[in-house]
Amino acid sequence: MFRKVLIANRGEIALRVIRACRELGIRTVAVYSEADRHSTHVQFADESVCIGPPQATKSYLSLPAVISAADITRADAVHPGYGFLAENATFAEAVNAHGMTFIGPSPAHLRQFGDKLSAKAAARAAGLPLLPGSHGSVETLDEAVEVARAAGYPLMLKAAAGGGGKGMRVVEDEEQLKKVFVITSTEARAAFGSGLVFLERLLRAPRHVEVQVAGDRFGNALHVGDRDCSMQRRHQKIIEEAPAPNLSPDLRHKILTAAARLVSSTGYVTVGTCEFLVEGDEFYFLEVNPRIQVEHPVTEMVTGIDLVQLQIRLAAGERMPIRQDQVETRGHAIEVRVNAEDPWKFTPSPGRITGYHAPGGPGVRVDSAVHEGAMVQPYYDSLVAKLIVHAADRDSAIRKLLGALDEYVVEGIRTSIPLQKLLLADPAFREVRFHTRYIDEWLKMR
Amino acid sequence: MFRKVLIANRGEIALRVIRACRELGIRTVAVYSEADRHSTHVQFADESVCIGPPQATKSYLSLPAVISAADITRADAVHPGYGFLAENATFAEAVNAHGMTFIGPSPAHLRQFGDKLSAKAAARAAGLPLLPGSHGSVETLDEAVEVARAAGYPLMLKAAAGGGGKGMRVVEDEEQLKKVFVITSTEARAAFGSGLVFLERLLRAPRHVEVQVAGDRFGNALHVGDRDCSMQRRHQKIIEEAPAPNLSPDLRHKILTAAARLVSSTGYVTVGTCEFLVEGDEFYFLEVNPRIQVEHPVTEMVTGIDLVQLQIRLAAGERMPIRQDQVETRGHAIEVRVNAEDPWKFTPSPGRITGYHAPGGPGVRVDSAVHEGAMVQPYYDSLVAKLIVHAADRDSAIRKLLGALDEYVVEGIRTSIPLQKLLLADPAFREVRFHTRYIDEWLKMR
Amino acid sequence: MDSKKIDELLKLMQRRGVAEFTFEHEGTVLAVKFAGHAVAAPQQVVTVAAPIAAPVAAAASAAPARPVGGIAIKAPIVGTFYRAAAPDAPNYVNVGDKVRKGQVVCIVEAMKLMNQIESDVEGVVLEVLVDNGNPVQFGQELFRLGPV
Amino acid sequence: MDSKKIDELLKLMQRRGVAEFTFEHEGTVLAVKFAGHAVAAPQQVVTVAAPIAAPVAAAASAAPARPVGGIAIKAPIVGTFYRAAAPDAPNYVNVGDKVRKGQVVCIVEAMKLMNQIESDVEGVVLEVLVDNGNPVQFGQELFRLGPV
Repeated sequence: MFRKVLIANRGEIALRVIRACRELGIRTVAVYSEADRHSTHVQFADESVCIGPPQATKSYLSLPAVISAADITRADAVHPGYGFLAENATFAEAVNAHGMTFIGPSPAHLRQFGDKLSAKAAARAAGLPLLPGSHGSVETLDEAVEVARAAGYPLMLKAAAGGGGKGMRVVEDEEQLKKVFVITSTEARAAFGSGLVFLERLLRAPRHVEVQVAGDRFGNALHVGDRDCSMQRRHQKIIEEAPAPNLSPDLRHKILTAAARLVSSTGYVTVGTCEFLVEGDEFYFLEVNPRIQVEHPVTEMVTGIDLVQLQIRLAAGERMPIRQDQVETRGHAIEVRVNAEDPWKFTPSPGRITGYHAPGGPGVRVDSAVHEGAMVQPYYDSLVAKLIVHAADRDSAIRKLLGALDEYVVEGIRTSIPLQKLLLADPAFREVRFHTRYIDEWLKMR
Repeated sequence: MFRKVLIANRGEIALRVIRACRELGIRTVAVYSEADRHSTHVQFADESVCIGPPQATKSYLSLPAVISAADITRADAVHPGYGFLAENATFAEAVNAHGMTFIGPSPAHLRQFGDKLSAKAAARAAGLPLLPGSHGSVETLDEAVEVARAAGYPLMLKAAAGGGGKGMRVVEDEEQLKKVFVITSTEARAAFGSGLVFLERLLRAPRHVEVQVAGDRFGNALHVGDRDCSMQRRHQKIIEEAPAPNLSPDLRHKILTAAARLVSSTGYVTVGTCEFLVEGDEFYFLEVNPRIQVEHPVTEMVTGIDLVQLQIRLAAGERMPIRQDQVETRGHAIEVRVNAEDPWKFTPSPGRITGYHAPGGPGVRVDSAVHEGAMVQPYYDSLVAKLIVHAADRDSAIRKLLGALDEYVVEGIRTSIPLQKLLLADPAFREVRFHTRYIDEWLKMR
Repeated sequence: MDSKKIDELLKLMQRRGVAEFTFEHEGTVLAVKFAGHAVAAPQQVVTVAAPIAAPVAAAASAAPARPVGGIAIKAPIVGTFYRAAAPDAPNYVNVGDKVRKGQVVCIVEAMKLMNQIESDVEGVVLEVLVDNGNPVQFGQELFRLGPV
Repeated sequence: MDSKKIDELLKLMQRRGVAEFTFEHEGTVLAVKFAGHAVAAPQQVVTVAAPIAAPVAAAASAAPARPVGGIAIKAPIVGTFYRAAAPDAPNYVNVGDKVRKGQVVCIVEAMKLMNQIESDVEGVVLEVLVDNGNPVQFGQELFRLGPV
């Protein structure tokens, strides 16, 4: 097991990793930008190193700064959290080249799953269902037209190197495809450095269902249950839950085993997430997130498995400590992301937190890195805290979460809490009549 | 189910009951003394009523004030929490007489278990093992000497109406018994209004093991697992855990079923605790606590059962919602009580909390009623918060708890946290080599 | 921040007519209030109490601090407020009445008991603050009395 | 934020008739209330950061703000500090040496790369604040320079 882990991140996830390390008896090194000098992750780590000015590109995203900090503190492993350098294969390589362990998959797997086309190729090879479409880049308009006729409209035209909803266009018919093909490719080249585009059938009202997976170096692969993250605004997840509600046992079983099969067939090591779109009784592979995810706590709550500790142990070369039949889910968990933003306009709302009271009691978990007097910096993402609840069933969990949000007091900045309260009370959410574009449509209707 | 519950308490337990009611869809009424006007339980209840000045005798302990507050707010049930009026049979009767439900056992059960002698009689009738001794009051010194010879020395001479370590004397031999018999009885009459005393064998190094029990109005009785609360200072519990570690499966089974048998044979309704002393392979009935206890969360964490919701449902006349074979424990939970007191001298340390950061993350639960800027009043008990952790096994839980205590920042007042950190790190605690007098002896050795 | 720097800052602030200021830089905090300025809220210049402005519960009947002037007679117990001994009896007191110390001014019913509430002050009734039959909390103002 | 900048801010605020203000920039906070203004309930004039005095982590090498006077040359990157180009080479600079702008004063090794650090100021070396071969954080003071 590692002796000392450097955490190349900030905020709640840095604190989450510190907590996991502490329980495993591993010392921790926090890195911080000048703006984060007084941050919680700096206070609770065993050591800390200032790595640069407030701008993320010169601190948390600076490969030499992070590697060098690990060097001088003699860390033997680096945990990247999520975001920042978490999926950067070059960074993972540099960590390894300096004799340290990257707590995540291999650089090869980061590359494989970082590229949409090679990810889909791997999924197809493992027998996972894909959305009808090009299954690879289309070079010419003629080729695109032909693929589109086979797959059927409507379609999505996507930049292979895009992500997070960027570089995508809806194409309703052949006429439109002819209009936008070249411009999409040109834009993709400008934005992402690659003009490769592909075509994929557009689902009108799909749900986003994902599977937590894990693999070790000895070929053991398993799934740790599913999550539903359909409640998204512009492809940003807002509410996440586990297990995914209202899936037939048969469909759930198919999705879970497909995900585990992909881990097994690619030899993926550590934890990750396999994302799917679900419509009716059909499911389609979307992508793999080769990292620990923001929403991992809902899975921890229902399974009792500490995923960050599992990730660290697998990265350290340990054998999978649990068998598939030991993964049991109990009850229902829901997470909301408390963001420092205007709840209606979604503009960031950084500033000092002048009053703070976090909810507590049974089944309530708060993953945060703030407190009264803490400064929410304008330089980084707006996630202030995650509130997760766990109850015997979904209805109880919703009631518990609404109560906990009522107790949650954050003064001095605006937060997304008012929006989340409305969404949780929305009949469509309660009755599981939602899909990935539900919130966007709901916001338009208000 | 009730429509509106008045909570005749304050602090963390009042907030705990508010949370349970909210999940059950019940409105809540907080009562408060003038000192508690800005307290959290007042802020989070649906309604609130000021019932008197700061002194507890004129507010939280005032029967007319509390009943009247329930009256004017048209509450249909009263939850007494623990302490204050929770075990006051006259109060429970008055609640019933005003057409409301007392959320707890019947007044008759409060009386039966409020008196040590009738409690022991009930236990004996149910076939539970008792400590050798008088099994009832001894009237004369001659009778005491005779009983003592049969039971064997050392013995405890106890006031029947005493409690919490008061009105007790250790008697090592017959000579000493003759010296202290009359004075103990006289003191008991002065202190508790009853001079009745009884004799009981003294165990040198017993553990305190208790069983969470529940009963409904239809004769269903069950146990919800055991707890160990041996870590006490002067009979005040400091660290509590579930399940009780290092009990043989056979002994644990005997203790659990004995407790359930007592509930069944007495027709006890709602939740309660049956306390035992354990030494070697023997266990002895101690007493019944006919209320929700401070340490109930450790049982909630390992069983996933919300005991306060269960208590409310059973008081409302519902049938037991779970069967005995559905009560399963998972992992290990430990609770520490964070008191506003000097950790070494145990003198109270009320005042304003000027800095506050509660720990969070997976398996960490905080039941508190404070926040930055909150005032810890000098009028009431010193419990500021309860920190409870849940992990896969006892060692992990201890490590998690130590980490969480490191994260726990309470400024402006002194707390018991430094003492608890030392106790948790103590080899005797880790290796389960402790008993009910362990902390008192440990403190003397320091 | 050495004393030279602090002195510089103090001089600067005084020159500009500052009454109080806080300066924070790299973990150092300096909070200053100059003498001779009647500034309100003297208790905690810094770390404002900021009692959390949470969902403040609607009290059974929130006691409003209506500034009518005069002295108040407050409810010594929780209960239901009655202005008369019985539904058809006359009010104990009305606006304009003179009230002596020890005079019964109303009834607060608690646990079915009719508690006669006596005035602990003397004066003329300026206002009756609670309607007949309404609930009152401990300490809630019932009457306002002015000087005789 | 130096005193010139502060004074400028004060003048500006006064000119615009400001009674109180808070200014926060890259970790520096300045909260000011001017005299002669009957300000109502200064509820949150201040709200000092009050960084929780929690177990402050021992930095890899805490940057001490040793007040030697003069100007500091700070580490522009994280790494290991070397005073010479090689173990047997002479130090780039020693106490008493005159340093020009752009002159190499030390090496900070990061990711096996030897980064020559140039001075961005001119002066005489008063003190070398880090021992050879020790780690340095971003922004840590390496040298103190006095006037030539």
